[in-house]
Amino acid sequence: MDPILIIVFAPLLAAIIAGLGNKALGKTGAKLVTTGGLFLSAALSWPIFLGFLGGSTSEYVVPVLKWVQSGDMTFDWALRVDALTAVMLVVINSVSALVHLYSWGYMEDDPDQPRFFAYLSLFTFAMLMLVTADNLVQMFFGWEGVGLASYLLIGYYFRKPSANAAAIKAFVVNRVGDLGFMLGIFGTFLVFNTTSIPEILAAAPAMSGSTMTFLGMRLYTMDILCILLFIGAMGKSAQLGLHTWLPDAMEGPTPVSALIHAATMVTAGVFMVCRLSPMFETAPTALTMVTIVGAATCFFAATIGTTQWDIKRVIAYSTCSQLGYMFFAAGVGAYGVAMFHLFTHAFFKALLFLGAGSVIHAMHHEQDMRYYGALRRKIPVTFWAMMAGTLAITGVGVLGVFGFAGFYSKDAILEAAWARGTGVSQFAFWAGAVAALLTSFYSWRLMFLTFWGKPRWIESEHIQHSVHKTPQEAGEDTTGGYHPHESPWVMLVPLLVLTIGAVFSGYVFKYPFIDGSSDAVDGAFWAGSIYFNENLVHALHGVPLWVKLTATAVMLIGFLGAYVAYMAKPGIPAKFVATFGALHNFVYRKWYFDELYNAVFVKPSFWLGRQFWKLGDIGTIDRFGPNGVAALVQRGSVAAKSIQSGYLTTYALIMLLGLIAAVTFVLL
Amino acid sequence: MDFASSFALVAPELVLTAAGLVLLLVVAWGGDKLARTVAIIAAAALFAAGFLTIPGLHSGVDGPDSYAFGTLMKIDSFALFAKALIYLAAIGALMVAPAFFASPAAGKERGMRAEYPVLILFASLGMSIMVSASDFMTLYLGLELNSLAAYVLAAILREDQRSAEAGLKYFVLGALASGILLYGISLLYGFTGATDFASVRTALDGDLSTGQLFGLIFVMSGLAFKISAVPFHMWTPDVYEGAPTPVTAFFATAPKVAAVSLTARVVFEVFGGQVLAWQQIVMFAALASIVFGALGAIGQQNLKRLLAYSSINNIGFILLGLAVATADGASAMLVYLFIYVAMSIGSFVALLMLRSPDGDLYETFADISGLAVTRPAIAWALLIQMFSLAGIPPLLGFYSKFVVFQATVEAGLVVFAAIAIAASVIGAFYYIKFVKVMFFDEPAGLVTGKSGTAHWVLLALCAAIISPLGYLLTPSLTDLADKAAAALFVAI
Amino acid sequence: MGPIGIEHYLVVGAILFVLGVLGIFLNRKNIIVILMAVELILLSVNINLVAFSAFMQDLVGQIFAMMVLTVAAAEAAIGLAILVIYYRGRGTIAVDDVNRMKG
Amino acid sequence: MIQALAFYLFAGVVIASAVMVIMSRNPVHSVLWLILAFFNAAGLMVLVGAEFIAMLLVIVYVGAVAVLFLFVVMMLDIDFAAMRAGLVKNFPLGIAIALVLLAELLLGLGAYGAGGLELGTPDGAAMTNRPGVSNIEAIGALLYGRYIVLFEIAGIILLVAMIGAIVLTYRGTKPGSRSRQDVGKQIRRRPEEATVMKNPEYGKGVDL
Amino acid sequence: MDFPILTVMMLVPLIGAVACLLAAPAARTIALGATLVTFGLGIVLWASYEIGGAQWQFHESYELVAGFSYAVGIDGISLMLIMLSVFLMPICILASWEAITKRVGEYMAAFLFMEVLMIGTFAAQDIFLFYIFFEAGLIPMYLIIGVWGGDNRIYASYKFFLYTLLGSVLMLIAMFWMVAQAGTSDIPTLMQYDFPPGAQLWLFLAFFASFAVKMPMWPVHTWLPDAHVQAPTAGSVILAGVLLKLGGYGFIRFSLPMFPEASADLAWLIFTLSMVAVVYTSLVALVQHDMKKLIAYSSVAHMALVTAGLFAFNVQGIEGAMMIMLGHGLVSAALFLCVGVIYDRLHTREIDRYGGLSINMPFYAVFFLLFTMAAVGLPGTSNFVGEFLALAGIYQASSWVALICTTGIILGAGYMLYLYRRVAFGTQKNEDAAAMPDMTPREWAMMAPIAAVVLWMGVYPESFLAPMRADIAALDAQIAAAAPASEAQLAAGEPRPEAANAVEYESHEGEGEH
Repeated sequence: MDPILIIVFAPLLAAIIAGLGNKALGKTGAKLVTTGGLFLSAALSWPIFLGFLGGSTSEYVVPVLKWVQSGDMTFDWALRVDALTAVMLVVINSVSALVHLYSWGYMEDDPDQPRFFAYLSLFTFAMLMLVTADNLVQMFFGWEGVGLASYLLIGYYFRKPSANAAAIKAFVVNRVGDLGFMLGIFGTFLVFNTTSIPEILAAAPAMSGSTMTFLGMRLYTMDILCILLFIGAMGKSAQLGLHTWLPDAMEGPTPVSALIHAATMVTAGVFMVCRLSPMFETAPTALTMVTIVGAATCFFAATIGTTQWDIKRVIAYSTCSQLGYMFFAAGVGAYGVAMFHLFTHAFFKALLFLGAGSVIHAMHHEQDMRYYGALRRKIPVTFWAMMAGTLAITGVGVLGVFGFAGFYSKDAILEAAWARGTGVSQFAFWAGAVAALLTSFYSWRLMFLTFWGKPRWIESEHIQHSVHKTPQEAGEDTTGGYHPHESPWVMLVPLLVLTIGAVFSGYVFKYPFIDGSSDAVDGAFWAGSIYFNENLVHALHGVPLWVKLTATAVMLIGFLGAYVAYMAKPGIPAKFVATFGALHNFVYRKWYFDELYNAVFVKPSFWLGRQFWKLGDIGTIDRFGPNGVAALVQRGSVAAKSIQSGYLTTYALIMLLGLIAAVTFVLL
Repeated sequence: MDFASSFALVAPELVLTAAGLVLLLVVAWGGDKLARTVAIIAAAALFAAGFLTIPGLHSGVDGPDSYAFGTLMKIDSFALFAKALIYLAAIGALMVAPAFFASPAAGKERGMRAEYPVLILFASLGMSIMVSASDFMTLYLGLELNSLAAYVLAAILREDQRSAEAGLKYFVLGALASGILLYGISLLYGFTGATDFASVRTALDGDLSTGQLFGLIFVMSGLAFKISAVPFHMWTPDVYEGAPTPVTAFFATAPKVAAVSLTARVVFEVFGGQVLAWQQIVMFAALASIVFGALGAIGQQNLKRLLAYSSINNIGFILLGLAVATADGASAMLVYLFIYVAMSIGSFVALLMLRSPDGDLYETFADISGLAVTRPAIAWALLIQMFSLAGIPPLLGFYSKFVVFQATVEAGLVVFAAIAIAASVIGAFYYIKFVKVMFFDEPAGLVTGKSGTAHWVLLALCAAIISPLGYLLTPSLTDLADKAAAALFVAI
Repeated sequence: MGPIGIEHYLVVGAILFVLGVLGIFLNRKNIIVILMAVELILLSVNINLVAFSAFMQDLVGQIFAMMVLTVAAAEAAIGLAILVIYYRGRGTIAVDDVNRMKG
Repeated sequence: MIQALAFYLFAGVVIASAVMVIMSRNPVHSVLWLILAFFNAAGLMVLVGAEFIAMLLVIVYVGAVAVLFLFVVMMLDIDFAAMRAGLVKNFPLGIAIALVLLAELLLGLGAYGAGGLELGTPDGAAMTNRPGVSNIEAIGALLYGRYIVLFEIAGIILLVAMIGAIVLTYRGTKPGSRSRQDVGKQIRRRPEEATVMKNPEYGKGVDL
Repeated sequence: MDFPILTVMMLVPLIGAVACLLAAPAARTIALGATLVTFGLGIVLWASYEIGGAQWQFHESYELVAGFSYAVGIDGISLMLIMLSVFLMPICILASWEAITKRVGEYMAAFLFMEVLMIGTFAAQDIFLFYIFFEAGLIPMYLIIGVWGGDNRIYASYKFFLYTLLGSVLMLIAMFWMVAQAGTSDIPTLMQYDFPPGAQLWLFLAFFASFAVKMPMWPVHTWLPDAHVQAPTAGSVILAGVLLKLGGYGFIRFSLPMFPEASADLAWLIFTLSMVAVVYTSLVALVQHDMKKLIAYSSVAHMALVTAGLFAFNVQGIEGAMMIMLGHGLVSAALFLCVGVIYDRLHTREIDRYGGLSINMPFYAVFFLLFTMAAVGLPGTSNFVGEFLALAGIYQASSWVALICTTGIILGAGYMLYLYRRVAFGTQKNEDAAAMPDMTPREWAMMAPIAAVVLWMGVYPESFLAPMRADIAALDAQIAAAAPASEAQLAAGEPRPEAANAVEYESHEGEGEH
């Protein structure tokens, strides 16, 4: 049996066992099965990845089962393994395995653990199906599968109305993207008569000059298709416009955020663009759109991140922003770089989330950073892990010596954007640079608020519940007598493992990912699984020094800003808010996207639904249709009966009328 | 004139006449005590007469061989088909009568009048003559023989005011109608110089003169009264409601068959060359009957009255078959008639079985509420009848509409067929109301009386014919109807 | 006054027929008059038949008229009998009262 | 000329009395007007040479039917004063319709005068004026020959009418009712059963 | 095959029905037995159906009736729909096991009659026989709604009966015309007959009147919510599961092959109605307070995809439509069962009365979730395959239609998840609801088979597609000539010489580490 089968289906099997076994299996059983399955998958994934890294493995496809054959439209269940997949495999399985393990501790007190672990494993399975897809439909299967798992996990605390709302929102907003994805698949099938990814990629260049009609517009075929597919990617990867679900998704348990909403699922869009990169390369307009959307998201999300108080939301917006980086990297043609950032990001963002989870765990499920402070010494391991993550995400490093993971990947993205040399890519570069500044600012803001300063714990209702005191009762003691505890080892071990990734993954893997191999610039690592723009990589390495230093510079500025505002002169944020209330509110309220969508889509939908129902169905169709006809018949019946008066004379008269009518009819 | 062959041809009528006269004597001496016996003998006579129709029916008699008494009567397979049906219906009306007349519904004078079977016999005789008439004089006399007996039958519960009123209305309007008919016949006689169908037809060839046209219209109008087609239907609901239920059952079946057959014979054998002159009028009457019958029935509380409107509605479909003016149409009409008779008898028998323990009859919707719980067998039988009347497959009522509409469409009258079938949906409304009351509503628990074997036998028989099993009959039924219809068109 | 032709008789017949019909549906007083109006209609038919018979020199019309006469007598008998029982039940023969059943 | 005069006289009276039949308030008068109408109609028939039918009309209608009507009118004992109601609700409509019918009939039949209508041509099997055969004889021959069946049927119709009339109106006699005559009983009766001798005291009367 | 299996499949429930009427106390067992036997026969039927064999198999024909013949036989399309019917029937009986307490014998008999008629409709090879079976279903369904329905059952049953009757009578007239024209009432022959294009329009409209009501298409859909709401659970199951499919089956069997030109000419009409239906009814579903009404409206939206798919005039569209019909047949049936399960406990369908059922009824919540997700069209479930194929087919015809119809997947997710959230999630607002026990073994027996088939159909739809493939290919070939041109109008052009992000290679001196 091919290891890929085990890798993909072990989580499914585990999910089924844990899910159906549920109570019968017991907590420990379910946890063991799922975590075991994931570690098995992870263990099997690394050799594959390393095989590609070493050039010893080449791509192959393992057919599983016939799926659909309808006329020319054929797609089967099959597992495709190539370099791109291998990268995703290690990311998914490693992070997932660690998150499983972490959840042992984090979900300790939860009564429904089998369900939780089943969901997690189910998610992993769907994600694996997505990345191993050999055709667009199977990718869509995984795509929707992760959507389902995400829905379930966001709504895991199903008693909470906010969690339920967030779950539905995540699913529905994703569906908007899916609409694009589906139309993209349909269009692709229409054009290429196949849904097989390799076949499409092979045929795409020949179609680059063709045009077709879409919604009455005559456009380049490949632009239409790629834009449609990209809309799908936007939904899943929470890009500007379809991003609103991601922050709300933080309603889910924190390990979920780490796995799904940081490391894996949200990167599916990036993965898809990279997977279809040869196709996107035939569609300049679509790529321009990718670049702009990516850059805009990257900036936009970063701004919001600077104002949020919820620790998980900050990280969520950070994720959103980082995904923007990946997209515009892809948009300018640096797919390898995009994948590299995806790879490193998975480690440090998962680390940050799990760290945040550890903090939350320590703080009795308080998520508001305003009630943290001074946790550095209380939970040192977490602190250091978070520190590593922060260093990684802000891209700390010294050019040519060593840098944390983000240093390599993010810098490469900015360089690629610069090197691409078009107006759009320039825009992306500058947007990315500003976003990097903001990233540094909000990341350090998070660190300072959480780990430095004075404890502000007693303000938190959660803590109040825990210590049974009000702030007044606590008086001077702002800790309220609460003692945060470091998390158990099952939680810390994953943190530490991820820390290693956050620290070293950039340094170790920069050559294969960016240059394609460690020695020569030939894309050997990618082996054709993505479009490898060799010239761009050359250009990327040849950008001016100031470009290379820009990232580091803005990072430092951001750090200083955060230090000044939250350590040196803590009054500044309040003053800033007082001065620029409107601007702050605009950013704090997430640019009013939720309100806008609520007013434009949600409310009108319900309003329209009610109108259609009351005025349409009941008021018009039923009234004039069945009920109207029935009333008409009833009226006719009354008339007919009133003629039937019972009087002989009337009867005779009517008979005569009939006679005369007939006579008149034949005479005329 | 070869009386021997003529008598052979009218053997059924002779049987009826003889039986009628003999029974009259029996009645005169025996009085009402013998009513039941008389009824049984009358039924036997009808059965015998019916039996006598079988050979001719099967061999498909038509053409010159079928004339009796010169050109006065024509006993072809068409006439025989109608006769057989009439006799069967009459037997049905006899079978259910004793129980009815013994019930309190019959008023102060309980018990069946011994004259009832005799009158039924003579009415049947009249109808027999009607359907085999091939001369306007025979037609008129047959019609009147039937009508006079029918007037008396309608009013036979003389203590019952409704019965008397029914008789009165029936009589007055019937007399008016036969006046109209006669006036038409007189005009036809004057402007064609003959009263026998064949000669009149020959004389009518070519363009119709105004007088002939008048004659045609008046004759058709007079006949339309008998078949209660709109707008000559006004008497029907009142008479059906007022007449004793067995008589209503009789009215709804046998005279309808006779009148429709007679009309068919007249339009084809007399006016067969002038189809355009009457087709549209008949078509209009058909559609109007369908619509008015349906509209009138909606909102009725009295079941007999509802069934009266239903019969008007059904006549519409029968006339549709007639209006098609083809042999297929005529055959469809006959098939419809057969099925209609079965449905009507079934419904009325079921109605007659709705009794209280002391024999009182029920006839409003409120009374039969929830019948499916209290008397499931009757309810199911009625359900079958009602859905069949509404023309819902797989019941045989669908087949009757099926053949009629098929003939209509095949004749190219698609628009009329579409209108008619759409109007039939209105009719479905009250048939399903029947079902609704019996099955959906809370049981009223009123109907608890027992019914006689005769009722059960009839009900079961009708239900079986109407049920999908009835389709097994259709090949032979269609065969007979085709032969009968062909007989009408032999002259052409 | 020209020679009397068939049309004269027909006109008389037609007028009688219409009068008979009028008698039926304009009457609300009593039913006996309606029965008489029926007789008028039959009379008009008889005049028609006899006139046709005479002008066509064909006896069939007269035979027919005899039949009509016979039937008319029978009809009158039945009609009056029904009227009598109706009267016994209701104590009135006003046409307008004959509407126990309607709708 | 005389013929025309007679026609117009008869026709005029027929129509006038027909109008009176339906307009007269008293049914007894109506019946009498009806009799007059029949007489004049008979006259019309005589004019065209159908004397037997004319005779029948008088005998059957006047002698039987009209008398029957009279009998019933009398028997029912109706308060005619109470029945003097106004015109029918739909009187104008009724009149209008009747006039339309009349107009159409006259229009249609009047066309005969303009040559628009043609009488039919009988097959000649039943000629009226066969030499040496009277109207009655000719009718008899037809009636008992060719149309014998109709004659029989007419007989049955009359029988049915009879049965009908009896069924409806004859109420029979209840057993023990005094109206029933038992001849045997009457004959068997002896004087001693029927009479008693009494000798009453003066002023006391008899106890019966 | 000599054994008249189709007839036997109809006879078994028929005999069962009569037995139920006569032996009312044992009706439940008899009905279950009869339906299971029929289901067993159905499996035999499927197993012995020769894929790739003759188009019409198991043909039987007897001249019993004047005017038309008793002729039955099936192709792959019929086979699948028959399987759907016989599969759902035992489940219906189980669903009614405890819910129906009055007049059980009659109830079971009505259902068994219904089964006979459904099998007959799908198997009929004579156009009039089809009509008889098609129309006869009104009777038992009318009774089921009217006798065992909810409070407003009278209105609903009348509406159902008269609406559908009016729809179908015009079809009968059209059938007469066709048979008169073609000289045969044999469906396979008629399918090959070329009706004059002028007449096709009218014939099409007449058939459309019937099938559109049955589907039901907007705007003649309003009977469905009423009927569903009032019908007992099993009635809803049959209504949604099978009866709605009659319309789609009719389009496939009659409208498309017999009137291809008219179908093509009027495809715009169908598309328009379907688009309106998807958006309109989905939005209406969103605001419903009654669970059954919500699901009923969602059925209308799903059926709109079927019609749009059918009139896309390509294999994907038609196969997709068939798969939606099968999938929806299962899923909507299952959803109604889900409603029934809790209705039996709390006797209300008001969504607001429930909440937090995941807490006390976890297994129920799982099944409900599965079917909700299937209704949403999640890949891996039955509905996805159908919706995906149908939409793919529609896209080939028109991108506008595809776009509008695809919004259905968004709205569908909206209203279904909103429903699920209000029922299964949240807190337990209602004590009675909170006290409801989880599913009984009987309910497991109802749900589990459907769940299994839903997944089976989603993962390995080949089992279901294979029997229909040849028939749909034949249909597609037949109508291909009339198919309207694709709106996409793909036009080839000179390919671009280089990739979009091609950059000139410039050798930089300072190239090196970063």
